[in-house]
Amino acid sequence: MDKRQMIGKRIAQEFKDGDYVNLGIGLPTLAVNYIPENVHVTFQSENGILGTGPSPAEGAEDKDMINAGGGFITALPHASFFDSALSFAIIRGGHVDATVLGALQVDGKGNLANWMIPGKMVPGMGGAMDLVTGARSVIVAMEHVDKYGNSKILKECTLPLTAKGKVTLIITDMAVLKVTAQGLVLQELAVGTTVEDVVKATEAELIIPDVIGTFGD
Amino acid sequence: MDKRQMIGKRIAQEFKDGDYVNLGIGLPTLAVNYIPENVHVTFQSENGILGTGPSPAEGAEDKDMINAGGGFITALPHASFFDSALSFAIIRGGHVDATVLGALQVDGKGNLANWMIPGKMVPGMGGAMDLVTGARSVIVAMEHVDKYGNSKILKECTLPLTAKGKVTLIITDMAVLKVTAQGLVLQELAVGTTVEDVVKATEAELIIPDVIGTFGD
Amino acid sequence: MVKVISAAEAAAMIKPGSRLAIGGFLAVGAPEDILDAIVEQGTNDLHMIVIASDWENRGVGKLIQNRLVKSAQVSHLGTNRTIQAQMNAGEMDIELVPQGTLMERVRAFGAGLGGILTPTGIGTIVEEGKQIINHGGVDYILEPAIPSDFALVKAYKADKSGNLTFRKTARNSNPIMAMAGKITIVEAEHIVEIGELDPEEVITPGVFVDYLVQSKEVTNG
Amino acid sequence: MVKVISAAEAAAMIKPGSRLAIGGFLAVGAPEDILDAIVEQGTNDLHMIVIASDWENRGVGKLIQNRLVKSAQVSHLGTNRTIQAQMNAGEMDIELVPQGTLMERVRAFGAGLGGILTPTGIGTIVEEGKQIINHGGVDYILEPAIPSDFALVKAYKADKSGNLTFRKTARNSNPIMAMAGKITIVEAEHIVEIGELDPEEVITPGVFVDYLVQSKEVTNG
Repeated sequence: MDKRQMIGKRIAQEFKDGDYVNLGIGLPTLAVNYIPENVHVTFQSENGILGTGPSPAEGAEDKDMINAGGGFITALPHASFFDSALSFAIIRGGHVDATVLGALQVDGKGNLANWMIPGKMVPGMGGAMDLVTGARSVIVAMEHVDKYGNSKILKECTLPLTAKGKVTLIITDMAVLKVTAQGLVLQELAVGTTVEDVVKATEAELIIPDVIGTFGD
Repeated sequence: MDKRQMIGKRIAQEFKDGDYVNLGIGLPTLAVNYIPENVHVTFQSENGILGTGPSPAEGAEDKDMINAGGGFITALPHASFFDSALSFAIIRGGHVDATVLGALQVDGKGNLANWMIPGKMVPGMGGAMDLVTGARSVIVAMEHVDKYGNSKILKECTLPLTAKGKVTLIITDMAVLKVTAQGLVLQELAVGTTVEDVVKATEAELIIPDVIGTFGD
Repeated sequence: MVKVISAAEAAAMIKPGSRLAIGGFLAVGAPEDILDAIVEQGTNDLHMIVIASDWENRGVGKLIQNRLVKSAQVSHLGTNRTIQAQMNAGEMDIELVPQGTLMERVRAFGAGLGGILTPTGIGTIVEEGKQIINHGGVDYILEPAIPSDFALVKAYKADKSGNLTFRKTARNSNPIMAMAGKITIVEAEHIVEIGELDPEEVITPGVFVDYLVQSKEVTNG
Repeated sequence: MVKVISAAEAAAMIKPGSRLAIGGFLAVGAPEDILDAIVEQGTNDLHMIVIASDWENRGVGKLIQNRLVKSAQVSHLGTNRTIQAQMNAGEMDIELVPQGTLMERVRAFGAGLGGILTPTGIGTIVEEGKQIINHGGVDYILEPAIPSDFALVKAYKADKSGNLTFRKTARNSNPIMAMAGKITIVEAEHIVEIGELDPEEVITPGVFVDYLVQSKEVTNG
């Protein structure tokens, strides 16, 4: 299985029936393909819709129907439209059960950096700061190391933060790490990955429990 | 002409075509009967409607259609319904052109007291404080003296204030007084009322201009 | 997603000391059946967050009449002598809040804000004991969010995912209260299937709603 | 009550230095005809309050491409390299504002509030230089209202008293921006007679609206 699809599949297992979820652009959106049939999740897009449906067929796009990434969407029968202030009231007010986002860096204290590289890339935080501050659980989904092989899971983030201490779970192509008051707990290993592999690829200290699950098979 | 109707008629002259107006309970509502045909005023009721229409015919009342005083109303064709937060955003945000309210006391600095008599009557301020704070012009409409013959227009209010320095115009059965930085200017006299009558019935100092209009004929 | 329960089941969730944000304006748009069920169960020591204290026999007036309310944040008592008497007798602790401020403070809680700055009440006893913040040469009162445990809301239509519409001026505080409940219980005149509400006409999205109660009162059109 | 004008007449009201609150999200729901008319007139030195800087050839990207924007309060630049280049070259002064905070600050101005307390940005560079207020054991940033001179809004339908509806996700920031303009100009796909909008379906009441412009873009259904 493709690494990215494996991550998408693992994200989907975090959702419970009835959850309201906001998925960030890119990798997190792959989760929609793996939600079990008996689990009904309502997806929000922060530009103003709850109940986004699948992408429209080619030629059936509606100019007024996009998600926060700018992609064309459809609406499910239980959908609702609302303005941006209400959308962020939903987000900031703790009414979203989970948000899943990518990261440039994340650290052992649950800090997240995903919105700027000073002097290089300043796309702005968009809705990310509100999402990370307000969602009940904040799931970071990303590849474990960057394209140079450097760990993206640090002792302490060096880039400007998106939010402080808000990340609850990290899902990568190598492992699932739970953020606890004691630090990062290695909860699961991707199939074919060893504890040593993860430790080597992680700058942050890891807590290694006796029993570790697996995912990706 | 009845004193109260005279006040109602004079209030109506303050409205310009296109104005949005909020009328307090009682005396101010009499103004609706005297609005010139070429002047279109949209009335707000702060419980959540713009474009209130006349009272319904007996038997045609709708349980879900009331104004802020609890009276049954109808809606005009350009009406809109909204929630209480938006209603007060309209009010506080300066989008209402005029509010007309009764008063227990008003003073030469434009202070208004109309929501409590400590130890005696504490109905609460309801929406009055927001209305007086937010409306572009604040018109007090009341009888000039109380039932004991005491002036309701004081040097300084003695009752707890509704708002400080927000009243712009006072319309009574005796006079129209404009609130200015210099004090209260006697703009108009009710027909049959003399300057001396008004001075005698007013505790606050009055500025008496050379030319004084009349109303109530 | 949203569970349909009886008014009695709704009332049973509410415990002595619960903080209730209750929709309605002079009892129009009040969740009467849920209020009746609370009276039936006699749950007391309640805190009530509400625009007005309504009428003795309608709306939250029924809770007051049965001495179930210990404290309240409310903007208007003028239509209910019982609450004024209870307040004057020191039996009820009342914070009078300007109506616009009350709505913003409730909304703030629902929206995850700590509070708002309002000019309303400046120069009056409402500002006493509160932090005043000057911004751009204007004084504002810092008014904190008002937390609540339960929002009790009256809707016109609710679909089974909790999306709500309201009817005419019965909308009033209901959409705001609905945002603010840790648990939001909605009494609806019509409970309809998913797909029967146009996504454009939804006023309160189902994400805010936890339980639906079928109202005895059913208006059409 | 509300005057129907051309896009050029709308643009002519806007002067160099004007503060513009502009609706839209990645150009969906953007008032394209009014933006084109501003480009046509070449009014520069503008301040722009907007969710995103859109695309080079769509939405507010057109203002940026023509170097008409001097400063901006915006949450996202990621789709527009030109604005990032202008910012990096020091040609444009940009305050990056979290999207939810931006919406609340704009709404606050429209609602007569001085500002709001938000937890968003605590522990990040967003809090730098700002007042932090602790309430109930939680730190909040005091974020002031954002004033604007003109709101430029895209609606789906507008009646001749200025009541507005929006279409699907083109609603986004439009109802909020509409509240905040000292002068609010609405580009509508359909300008209809009074009585054609149901009072229940109005999203933005006409009290917020000053001018209507007939949009060239007309969708049906």
